[in-house]
Amino acid sequence: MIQTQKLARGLSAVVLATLMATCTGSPTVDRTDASDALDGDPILFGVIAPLTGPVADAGAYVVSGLTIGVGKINAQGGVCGRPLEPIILDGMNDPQESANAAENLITREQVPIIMGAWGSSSTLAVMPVVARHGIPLVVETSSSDKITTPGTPGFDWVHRISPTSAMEAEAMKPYLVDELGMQRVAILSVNNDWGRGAGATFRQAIEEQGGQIVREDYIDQTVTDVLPQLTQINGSGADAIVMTTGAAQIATILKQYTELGMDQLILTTGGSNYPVAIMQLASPEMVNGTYHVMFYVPTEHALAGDPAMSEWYYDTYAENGYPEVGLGESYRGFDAAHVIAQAIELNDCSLDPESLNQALTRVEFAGLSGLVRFSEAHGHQSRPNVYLVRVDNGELAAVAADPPVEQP
Amino acid sequence: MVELVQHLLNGFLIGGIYALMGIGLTLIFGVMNVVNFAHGQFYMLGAFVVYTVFTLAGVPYLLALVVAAMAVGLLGVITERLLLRPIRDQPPDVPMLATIGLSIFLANMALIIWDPTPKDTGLPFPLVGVKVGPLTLTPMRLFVLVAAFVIIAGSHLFLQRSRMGKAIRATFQDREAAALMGVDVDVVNMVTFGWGAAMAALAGGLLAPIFQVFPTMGAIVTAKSFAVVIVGGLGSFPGAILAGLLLGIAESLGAGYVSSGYRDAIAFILIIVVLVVRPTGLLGHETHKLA
Amino acid sequence: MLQMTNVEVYYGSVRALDSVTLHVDEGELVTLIGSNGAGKSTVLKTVSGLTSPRVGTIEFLNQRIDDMSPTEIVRLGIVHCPEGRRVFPDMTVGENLDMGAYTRSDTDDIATDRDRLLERFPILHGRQHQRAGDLSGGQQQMLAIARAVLAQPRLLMLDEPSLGLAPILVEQVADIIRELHASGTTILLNEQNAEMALRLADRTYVLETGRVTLEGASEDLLQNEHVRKSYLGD
Amino acid sequence: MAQPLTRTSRYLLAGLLSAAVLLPYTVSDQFIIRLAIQSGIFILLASAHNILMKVGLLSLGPVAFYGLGAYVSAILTTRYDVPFPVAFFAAGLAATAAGWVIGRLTLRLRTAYFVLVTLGFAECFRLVALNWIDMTNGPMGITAVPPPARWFVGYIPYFYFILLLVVLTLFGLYRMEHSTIGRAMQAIRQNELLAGSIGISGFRYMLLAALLASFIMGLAGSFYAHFFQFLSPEILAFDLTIAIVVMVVAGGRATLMGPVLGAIVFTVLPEVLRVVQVWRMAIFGLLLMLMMLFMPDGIWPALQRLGQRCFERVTGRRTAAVVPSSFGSPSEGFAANGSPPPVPVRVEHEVTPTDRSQTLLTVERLCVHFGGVQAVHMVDFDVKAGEILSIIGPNGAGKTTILNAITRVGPITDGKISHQDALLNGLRSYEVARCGIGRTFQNTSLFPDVSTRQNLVLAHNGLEPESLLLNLLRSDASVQAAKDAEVAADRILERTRLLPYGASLARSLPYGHQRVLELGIALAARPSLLLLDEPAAGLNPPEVSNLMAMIQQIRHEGVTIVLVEHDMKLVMSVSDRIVVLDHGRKIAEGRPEEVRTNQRVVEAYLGKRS
Repeated sequence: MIQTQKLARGLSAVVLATLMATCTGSPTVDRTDASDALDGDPILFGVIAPLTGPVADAGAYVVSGLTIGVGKINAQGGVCGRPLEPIILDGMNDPQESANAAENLITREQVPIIMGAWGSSSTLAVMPVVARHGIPLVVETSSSDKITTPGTPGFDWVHRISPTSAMEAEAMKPYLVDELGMQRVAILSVNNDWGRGAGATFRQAIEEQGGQIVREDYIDQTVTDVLPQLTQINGSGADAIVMTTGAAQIATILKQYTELGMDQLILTTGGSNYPVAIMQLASPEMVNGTYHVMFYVPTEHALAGDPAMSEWYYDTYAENGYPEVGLGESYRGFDAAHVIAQAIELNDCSLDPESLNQALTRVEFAGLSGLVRFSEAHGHQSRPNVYLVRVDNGELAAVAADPPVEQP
Repeated sequence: MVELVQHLLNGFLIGGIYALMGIGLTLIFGVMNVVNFAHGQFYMLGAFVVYTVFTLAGVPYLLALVVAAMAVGLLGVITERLLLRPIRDQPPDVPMLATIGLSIFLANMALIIWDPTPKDTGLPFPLVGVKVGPLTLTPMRLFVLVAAFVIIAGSHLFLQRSRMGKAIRATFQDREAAALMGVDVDVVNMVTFGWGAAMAALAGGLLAPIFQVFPTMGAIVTAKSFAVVIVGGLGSFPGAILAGLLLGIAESLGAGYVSSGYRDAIAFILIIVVLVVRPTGLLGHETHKLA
Repeated sequence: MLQMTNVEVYYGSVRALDSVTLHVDEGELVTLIGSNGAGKSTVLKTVSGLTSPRVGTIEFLNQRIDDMSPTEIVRLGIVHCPEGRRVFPDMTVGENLDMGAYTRSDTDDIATDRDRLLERFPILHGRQHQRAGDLSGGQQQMLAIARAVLAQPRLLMLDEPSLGLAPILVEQVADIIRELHASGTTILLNEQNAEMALRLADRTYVLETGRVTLEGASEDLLQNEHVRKSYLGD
Repeated sequence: MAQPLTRTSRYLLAGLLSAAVLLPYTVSDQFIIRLAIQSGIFILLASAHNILMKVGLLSLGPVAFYGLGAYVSAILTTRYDVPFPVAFFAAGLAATAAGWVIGRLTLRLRTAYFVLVTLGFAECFRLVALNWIDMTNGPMGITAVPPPARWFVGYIPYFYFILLLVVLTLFGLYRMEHSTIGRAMQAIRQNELLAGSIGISGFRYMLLAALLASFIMGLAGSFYAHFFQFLSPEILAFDLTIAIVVMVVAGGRATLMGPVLGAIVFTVLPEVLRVVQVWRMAIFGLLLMLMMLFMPDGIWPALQRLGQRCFERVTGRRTAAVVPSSFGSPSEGFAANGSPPPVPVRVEHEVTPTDRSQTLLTVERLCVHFGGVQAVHMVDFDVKAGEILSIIGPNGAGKTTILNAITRVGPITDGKISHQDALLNGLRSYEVARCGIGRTFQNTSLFPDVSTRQNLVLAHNGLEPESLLLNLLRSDASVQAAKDAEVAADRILERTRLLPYGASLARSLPYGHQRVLELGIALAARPSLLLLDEPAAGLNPPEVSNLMAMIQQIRHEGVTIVLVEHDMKLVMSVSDRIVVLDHGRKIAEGRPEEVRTNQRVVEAYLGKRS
């Protein structure tokens, strides 16, 4: 009893002390070591990614690509002779958490620019915060068209590398019905902004080409049992299934697809699903003959915005011991780091957010996912490459690309 | 029609696992009066242990299941001893919040230990469907269902026949009187919590080859288990089995015919409807009954 | 057999027993009388280990038991039949008896003891598979006593066995206790019905506000002025 | 309880308030202001959730009302261009309406059933927000939710807005706590059954609590939407529910300041824990477990204890102890040495002593069945005004079941129970109590965690009219009601001779005193008919004769009494008439001397030796 009271007192003291610490001192956050070769104060930039929670894996992949990117930049002399250094905060892919992380990065860490925040809801919640403080935001993953719709709070400060679902569907439009023969299509996607957005745009693209959507299912990210949906799809006479969700859930769906002995054509969208990851999570046979929409194909270096860099990236990624399944998502962080570095240099090494925001519109970077450039005309939106990849015997082959490969 | 039968079959298969989860939870609630929010995390840990032992270390699957049950059961015993026993006499929200803390802790420790990447355990039994007429059945799912019911039946026998089982039921009904009969109530609590945790771990281990293994897989399972326990009636074994199957089938039909988006609502709508109509659950008792 | 010496028990900061010294010899029927809140139940709870004394010692068969757990104490042969019947309502009568024999491992003897016991408690006969919670109050009290007896107690402690029972049942309970005593069981009886207790017991302790204020042979106390006034209502 | 604030706490409060008001001018760090605003939102949520805790309910559905408020406000302003003030109140009202519907459906449930059904509702709300795309825009969320007004630029206007809301809410809750309503809520939390028997409707106060809580949560939701300017279904996530519950429980449930402190600590703590990166949530979970282990009643009570100890150490004074100095002797309060003085119990009640021939209560063909068991079968009897009627019979004969049926605590399967001309069958237990029917319970039933005096205050308070507005405004009527309750409590303390124990916690009273206090509680509710369930159980002869005197005294004051009792000495000496039950049926009825010699009664109940 007395022991308990002592401990209770101790614990409350700890809590109070930590409280005081936040109110007076600045929190230390993890800073990846800047290259020792460089002198001068590091140039900080903020990163908001989901490090915990249901999509912590995706956050980890983006951060691994970012780390490789920052390492490469610093090894090549840094930015304006100073090392680049990300301050990474966990947004948990939760709007409120992400917004708090943004506020923290801006007001406490004084970063001039932020990359984030993975999911569209989180990004949309961060946007009013960056707008309030006038800090540019580089978006590497989110796909909601609202992010780059004029009138959304923070629109003026957003620069997005990843394509919207509409851009993706538009790029794939010529192939879906005519080339792949998708006549009666079922959509089975994750019930979030990403899955819903892709579902709507692909439905439109398929219907415009004369195809028909026979069923549309949106499942929670945590759902593991899709037998009911697949049973219905099987009974609906569908000849193809379009899926937009993470690699793990796609693998689960493929397993149950195999269980039911189904034979519909499979197309995954969203650009994050590296087929090798799906193979690892299901089995290579199950992935055979499936199609995937990708923005960067890690094994097809020739198709990348910069083939040599793609090759280097692929090797470095493996050398660093990052899980192979993350390759499909990690390139986003790599490209974003370079975009930020280039913007600072284009801004004559000034870290003034206002002019940095202007400088971003002048960025032209041949990245892993194609040529990244944001112009006012494009609505703060870059236009990455989109590939249609088919898997045969464990090998990835791009059967279509948009735009056709161009050299920078 | 064929689809309907297939839905019923699918629902039955998943319902068996729901029942298994529900029974573990109902046991813990019945004996200890603790609403265990970490139940889904025990399920998650069971899956991770199977992944580590079966997939990484190459131990046979059945043995891996036993290891999972024992390891997580032990964790349950430790949890009872260190976390729940000291706050046994507090109002019920205190142990409830403590298990919520535990669930957050376990999920995030798994994230650190096994990293957030989803894992595939590989298959101990074929997953390729066997056509039975127009229906499809897979050996793996059949094994899961049979195993679930063997575990449930075993637990029931254990509670009804064994000395420890009777002690558990006696403690459930009157803690102090049981102590005066020579029942070591502390041991009963540890066994109960460990047993419940082990059942959750077995469910996780059984489903691991069919699904993926990842740190946040437990959250939804906790919610489903609550639905099973409440709908069946707190503390009721047959109720949990009935409610598990009911939920499995209702979800399959709902997801098939109504809406995928609202599928997870079915569990909660079931809770609401059952409790508004019958406030003690389907087979619940005015006084909680463990039989 | 049982020796309590200078025992003090506290609930929080409240003293429930104040330097209580008492003893029970083999084969005796000893009773505690006193008002509610005088500490009678606390004495039994302290002996059976449900509460522990802050000061003083308790010995049973020359062995210290004041720091033992209830389980260990039951195994030594002290069986406490608690106040308020306390059968396991959702178990059958048979299972309740099984719980009585929880600490015993002599399976065959348990069965014969059980049969013999059912003869002695005809009220339970033929109800083996009935839910204990469905029994009437009197039947439950008999079951509670039978359950305790099946544990083969060396010392049986009965806490308020007549509490809340109809007069006719109080008589039956008294008969049972008398029989148990006659068959050689050592009993420590805690009884609020002082008249019945004094009639049954060899020796009696009077507890008031956590202290033993009087002790002696029951027939002597029956004549005591204070006892007659305070506890017999004369 | 209702003591005014001490001077120290007044200064402390004024200091805290001015510190809060000046915060934006003393702290330049925008991040802290933002956290302060979020703490404000959470203070509203936690304090609202705490209202339910005050009536003893643990809900896992607070986000449903918060989320509903946010969505209503966001949809009204973005889609229908409704001005913010209108949307703000609409959000509160919509949440209140939802609270009313859900409350009516769920408030009859208790314990884990209630906890999980509220969780179910919250999840259903989330799934609707997620899937009703046409209205809520689903997972894509609602963007560009406008600020409350054009001049809401930066954080400072939001800060003062939320500060105003918080101050108003806390002030209202403080007023409520010290009002008739607050006392009734306390009674319900401590002992809902007993509260019902003295005229306090558990259901109605729980519903009131639910309505208040959902209104505040709805407003908080609206504020959130316009502050964040983006709204998605994540606002309804279970994690947020956990956060709110943690704030209340870890802060200190059912205290005023606990949730405030909890909200601040648990808004700031996750931000502090960013230091540890991926370990953040694991450590959060660990801290939560430790907190439950070592501060199960919360941070605020722990701090209070700490503060009190420091105060004592500094001043060398001891604050008044609430526990009695000794365990209490049975003769204190009662007469020592077995010569009880006449017990001057006096009850004031509105009913004038009536003519003995008038029938007060009629029980006709009463049947109560539990499953297949006929606990009471076709029992008829009546109670005449001013008499003492005893009901006796073996255990399980159905005596308590009849009392429960009359007071509507238990079920009636068939038959009619009427009081004067009113039928009691359709009433609820608090309504029966308000007809002037009081009772005691077989197992000691009090409000265990408040003082003896407060027990009586709560009981007297039960019959007062409840008007939230009057209470919040502290009208003359409500102030008078509080005074009356205090006076009445003191009078009963004096008359039951419990005055020396007035400040003791009820649970620490000796058993005999607890039984007297029970009687006092029943009397404080001013009954005209009093049902006593085995009042003498466990009392010794002097105490019983004391009780006998009390019962007779109460009857002299004009209260009719129905007595269920095993102590034949008591029954035979005080009763005017006796009803004998066996196996749920009436086997005899008559004057004591008739019953005593009735052959069936002797066989079934009394035994030959009596």
